[in-house]
Amino acid sequence: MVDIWLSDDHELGIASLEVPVAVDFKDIETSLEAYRKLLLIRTFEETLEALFAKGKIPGFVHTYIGQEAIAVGVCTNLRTDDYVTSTHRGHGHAIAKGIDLNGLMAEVFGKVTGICKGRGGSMHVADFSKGILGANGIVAAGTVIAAGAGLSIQTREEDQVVICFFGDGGINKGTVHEAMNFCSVKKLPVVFVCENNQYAQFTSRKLTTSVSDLSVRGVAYGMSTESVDGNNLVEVVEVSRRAIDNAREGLGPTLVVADTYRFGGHYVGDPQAYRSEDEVNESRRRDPLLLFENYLELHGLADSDRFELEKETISKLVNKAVMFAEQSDYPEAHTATDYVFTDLIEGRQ
Amino acid sequence: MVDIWLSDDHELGIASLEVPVAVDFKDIETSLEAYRKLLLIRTFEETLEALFAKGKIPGFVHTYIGQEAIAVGVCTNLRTDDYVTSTHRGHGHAIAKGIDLNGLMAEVFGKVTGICKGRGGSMHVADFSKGILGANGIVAAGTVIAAGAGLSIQTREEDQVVICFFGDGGINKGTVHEAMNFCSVKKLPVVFVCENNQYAQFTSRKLTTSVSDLSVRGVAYGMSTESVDGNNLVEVVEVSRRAIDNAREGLGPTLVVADTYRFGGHYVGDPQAYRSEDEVNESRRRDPLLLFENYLELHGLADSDRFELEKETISKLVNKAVMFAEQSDYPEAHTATDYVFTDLIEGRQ
Amino acid sequence: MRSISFGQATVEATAAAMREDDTVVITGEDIGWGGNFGQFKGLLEEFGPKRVLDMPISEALILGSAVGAAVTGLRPIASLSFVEFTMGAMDEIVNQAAKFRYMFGGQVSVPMVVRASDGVLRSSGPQHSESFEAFFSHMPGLKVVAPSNPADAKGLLRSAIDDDDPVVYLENKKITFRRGPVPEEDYRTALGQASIARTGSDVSLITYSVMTQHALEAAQVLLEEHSVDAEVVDLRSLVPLDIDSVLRSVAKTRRAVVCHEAWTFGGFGAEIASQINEHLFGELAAPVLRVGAQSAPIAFSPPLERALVPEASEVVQAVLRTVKP
Amino acid sequence: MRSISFGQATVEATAAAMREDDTVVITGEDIGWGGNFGQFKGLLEEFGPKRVLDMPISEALILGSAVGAAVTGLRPIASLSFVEFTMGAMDEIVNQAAKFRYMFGGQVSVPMVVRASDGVLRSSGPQHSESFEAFFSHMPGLKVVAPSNPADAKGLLRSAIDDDDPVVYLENKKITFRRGPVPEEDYRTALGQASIARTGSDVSLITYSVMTQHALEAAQVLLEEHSVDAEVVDLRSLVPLDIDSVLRSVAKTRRAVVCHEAWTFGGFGAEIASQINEHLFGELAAPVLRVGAQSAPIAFSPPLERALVPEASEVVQAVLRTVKP
Ligand SMILES: Cc1ncc(C[n+]2csc(CCOP(=O)(O)OP(=O)(O)O)c2C)c(N)n1
Ligand SMILES: Cc1ncc(C[n+]2csc(CCOP(=O)(O)OP(=O)(O)O)c2C)c(N)n1
Ligand SMILES: [Mg+2]
Ligand SMILES: [Mg+2]
Repeated sequence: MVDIWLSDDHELGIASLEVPVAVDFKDIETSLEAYRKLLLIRTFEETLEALFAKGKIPGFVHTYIGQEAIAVGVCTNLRTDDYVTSTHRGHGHAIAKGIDLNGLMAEVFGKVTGICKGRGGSMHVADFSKGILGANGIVAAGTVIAAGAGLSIQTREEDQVVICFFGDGGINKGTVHEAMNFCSVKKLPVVFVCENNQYAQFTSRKLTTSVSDLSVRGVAYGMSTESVDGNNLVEVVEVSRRAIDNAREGLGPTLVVADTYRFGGHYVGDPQAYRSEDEVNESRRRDPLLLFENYLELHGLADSDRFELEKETISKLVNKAVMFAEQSDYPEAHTATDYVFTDLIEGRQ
Repeated sequence: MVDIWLSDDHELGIASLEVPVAVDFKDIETSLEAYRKLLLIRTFEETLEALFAKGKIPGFVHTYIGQEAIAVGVCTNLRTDDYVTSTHRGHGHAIAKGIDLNGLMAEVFGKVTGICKGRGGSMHVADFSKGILGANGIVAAGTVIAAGAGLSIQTREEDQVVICFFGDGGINKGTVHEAMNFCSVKKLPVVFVCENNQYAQFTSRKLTTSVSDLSVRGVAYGMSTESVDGNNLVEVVEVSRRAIDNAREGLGPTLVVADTYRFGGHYVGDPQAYRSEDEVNESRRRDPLLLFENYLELHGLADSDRFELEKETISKLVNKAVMFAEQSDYPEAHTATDYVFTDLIEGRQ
Repeated sequence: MRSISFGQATVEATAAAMREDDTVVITGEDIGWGGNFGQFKGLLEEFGPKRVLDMPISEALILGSAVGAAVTGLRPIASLSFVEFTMGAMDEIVNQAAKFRYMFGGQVSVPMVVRASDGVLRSSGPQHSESFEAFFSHMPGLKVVAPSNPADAKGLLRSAIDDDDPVVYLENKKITFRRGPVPEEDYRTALGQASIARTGSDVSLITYSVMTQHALEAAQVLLEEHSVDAEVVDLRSLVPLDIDSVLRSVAKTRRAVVCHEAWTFGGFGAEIASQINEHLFGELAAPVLRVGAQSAPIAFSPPLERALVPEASEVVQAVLRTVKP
Repeated sequence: MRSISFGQATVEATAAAMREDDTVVITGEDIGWGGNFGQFKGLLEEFGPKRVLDMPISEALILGSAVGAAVTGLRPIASLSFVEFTMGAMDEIVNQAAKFRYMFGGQVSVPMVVRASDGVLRSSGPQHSESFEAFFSHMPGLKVVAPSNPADAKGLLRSAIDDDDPVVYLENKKITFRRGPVPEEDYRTALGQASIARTGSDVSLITYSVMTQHALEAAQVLLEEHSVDAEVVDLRSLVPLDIDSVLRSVAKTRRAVVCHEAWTFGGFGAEIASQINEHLFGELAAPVLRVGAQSAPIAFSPPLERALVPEASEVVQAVLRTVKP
């Protein structure tokens, strides 16, 4: 049943796409750009699933499939010098914020051409030149790091903003509390985006979280709060733009709760005994990609031929990245202790 | 100005004493018992101040003067087998919950007859036989410990309750968030009592806390919340009884915010440059002891002669405790590693 | 004897303890589904959600509530799937669990077990690959257990749950799935008793957890290829530390290599090496060497990971430096 | 030269850094009022509340936000008044600050300083008296500094703030108020260079922080009462570790006692002792001894506290065991 993951105020289907639409989303190029980003994330992740099954990817991989509209919608409003902090499920955020695709793919392969030179892997993709302060293997670690980036902006008297992505499972970590209180006290330019995908690993949110409307958590800090259908790109753009504008203008932080659903397992290979196939299939009816395709068609911005064309382009891009990664070398063993410090350390073994 | 520390709904003076009064507080013995507890804490703490000035107390001491009505009011509703977790400012909670006075005093002296055999000192007074799970030198550490005691009660299917005392400074620790969420999810019998004494060490709450009404923090967890004038004993008894009854009946946790004021410095010897003498003097007009004396007089339960009599009795009690502590021995050096483990550990240096 | 996995062996120990004693409960994230390493499989089904609790992602709460529960009548087993997550609960482990008994003058004991998976497993990356036993063993008031095989895993966990003090039970990821002979019956393996995993006369390999396995492999290679007969001392618990067994072995072989997967620098091996050197001064034929990880977070990329963390070949090399200087 | 306190010396270093570089900010609880040990006195007045931030009681936030600020253009100094409070921020220190540079492949540096007061001071009790340098120095990616006197405190802090890596700066409570000669001008003392606090020929006392003071006292007693001439090597920083100076001294004296206030068991002294033993095998005239605290939380009661934690007399006794076995 789909209603397990939609708050009461979201309707099933495409009806909810009829929210006030930002000017630029009547613009074909803006719209297609967003569509390409959605596609790019989807294709990247599906490609990883296939590669993982073939044993080409070390470690474990958490895919963002089903949640693409959140990262793309939010990041559409960002400048390159804005920051995002991310989670263990970070490829989508990184792509939406503009990470180099080859570097990202090579990183997930553990190659020396990876954006983190193979040191981090899937759970630690980052691109500081694009303001991507890192995916992070510790749940909700990004919240306090985001607060620090916000403090840095305020101290430097810049007008950047920080987006802090975190999950519905992460919301119960103490760091969320400490970060939100501080950002609110100091009116820091931080937007907390809670990706409410209904699960934390194999555990339904209901078992572990005391409130069903997560946005009430923001109220406790005197913060603005917003709830949004996270599968509806246009709505995410709108809602997050308000929050981002407020942050940029010095009005302080907002908590945005974006309802969504994780189509895949917690990690690639997860047997998913904790939920029914029906539930997953039902959720796919609200695939953010389909919803946005519907939107584009409805507004006469694109048709299915166009979709096919874009899909081909994106596929090529991703395949090129795979080629790049596959042809790259692994880092050399003797470099294993590089980058521990900025300078050499004597006396260590 | 006194209004810096009273929420809008508390009136200055004794007017607010006219809340509905519990039956037993028309009872003279119950009332005098509470009065004695208030006095005992006050006298104990003032005695410590004097002893500290004379160099008789090692370490540092945080006194509870001005906040007595909270501990006494809350603990009036408790059974011996109920639990409390406490803070660095824990003497009041311990006395209200029935700790042995000699053992408490000797502990603060660091004597072997102390309740913790001198290992803990002022910041770690505990009496597990009375359900006092310890004062604690780590701010808000008691919150998660209280959650565990609550879980234990629920698992054992008992009808005990846990009171978790913590401060307005402590409310910003991540542990508060984690504990409240969990207690609310599991409907654990835990009452969180936030002693809002306006300061955390030398820092006004306004500088560090995002909301002025602290009770809103409980709302974020779907918890019941209450605000109470923490200097008004009768009101504290009433409000905390509701919360305690609910907890005992399995209706889950409550956050009680008790507004009060710390008459003394953060620790004995604190020069208190961060606040004005006026502010402190003003606050003393709402001394919980005076307010309760007014109440007793108003209801014809006691008069000033009686107050004097009680004061003398209590003074003697405290002096006896001082004598006991002074005449006790320090622990012997060769016992310094006793109580690390329940059994001996070989191979350690 | 039947062969079962390390993880399964711990399930047996836990189930036995839970059957015997109603106050034993398990708390942790996603343990109802069996745990990342199958180490809780079937326990929810047998004991129900009141004794097998799926917790919020709140590590401080998980550990802190274990302390609160332990001093009010339960014997909680608090599980954090990766040892790195203990870092979000260090106050509760170091300042609370470890100190409660002492700072309250022996009024209470704190019978709880902290379970966590440590070590390197196939590119888990820099926040899911480390070994922190040096942190826990330095902290007075904590016992620290690090089994190397399924049979010990079962017996030591049973003892850890029995124990009235907080025990940090560290299960290395690489060996969690490995199988070995495990008695069916319920039994306990005492904390503080090293086992001589292999007797030998030329050099003592002092080790624990996964490195015991590597050391045994190394011993095989040393014998076959270098005619060096190594003794392998598996500590099993670091606190209590069975230093007598260590010294006895080294007094006999006069050579020692201390091995663990954790970083060498400041690692637990330094404690062992220091004690050997102090107590057997003048009796050693070679310096005590240490084999451990190089000082870097554990990288994701397979060749880097392998370069950082020692296995049997590094042990062999160290022994050769010791026996043929 | 004028004499100022250790705390005041750190104020001078901080003020100099803040005057030179607008991106240096300080965050901590109650630092606006000067800090528990006067180590921030006057800084709020000079630099204002935008650069001297009184933080909520949120240690994870204080450390985590320092990481976020450090990778986005600031050079934060995050202060936790007692080192025990770092336990509430260990994820941020160990899993974030220490790993950011490495796990992101050198894309960023993390120029931040963690300041914390450690050690025993007049019955501060079991949650306010400890020394955790063994935790920090085991963790790759952290530098660790532990000055022993006001002049070093000033120069080392200046270097720590300059440093592009996270530096844990540990200031012992017993010496924070002590005075000593400190140059007025702005200067830096390099991390990773031990100082020979006293030259001697019979035994090397390897130490740091407050124990350097105790070792110097002990050296005096040893000379006057036992005709033993001790050399005192003050490490100043543990990471980087100036092992060369240590080995040079011990190679000369052939005897070493490693001293710190932290628990001996699993303490940093074990690392030093292990390295000495390994590198100077066969050249030592006596076993390397360690002087540190006994394994217990630090008790409140004065005689227990004194029994647990070493001072000069324990150093003297250890040296005598070394020179006159
Ligand atoms: C501090 C910490 N605790 C536990 C984990 C293990 N873990 C990884 S992802 C995850 C669930 C996170 O759930 P949520 O925040 O909802 O994010 P989602 O996976 O749904 O995107 C858990 C428990 C972790 N990585 N870090
Ligand atoms: C985790 C932690 N951080 C900081 C401190 C230092 N400290 C001791 S008391 C205190 C203020 C506590 O304020 P509040 O919770 O309001 O309690 P109050 O002192 O007012 O009773 C602080 C910051 C501590 N003991 N523990
Ligand atoms: Mg989720
Ligand atoms: Mg307060």
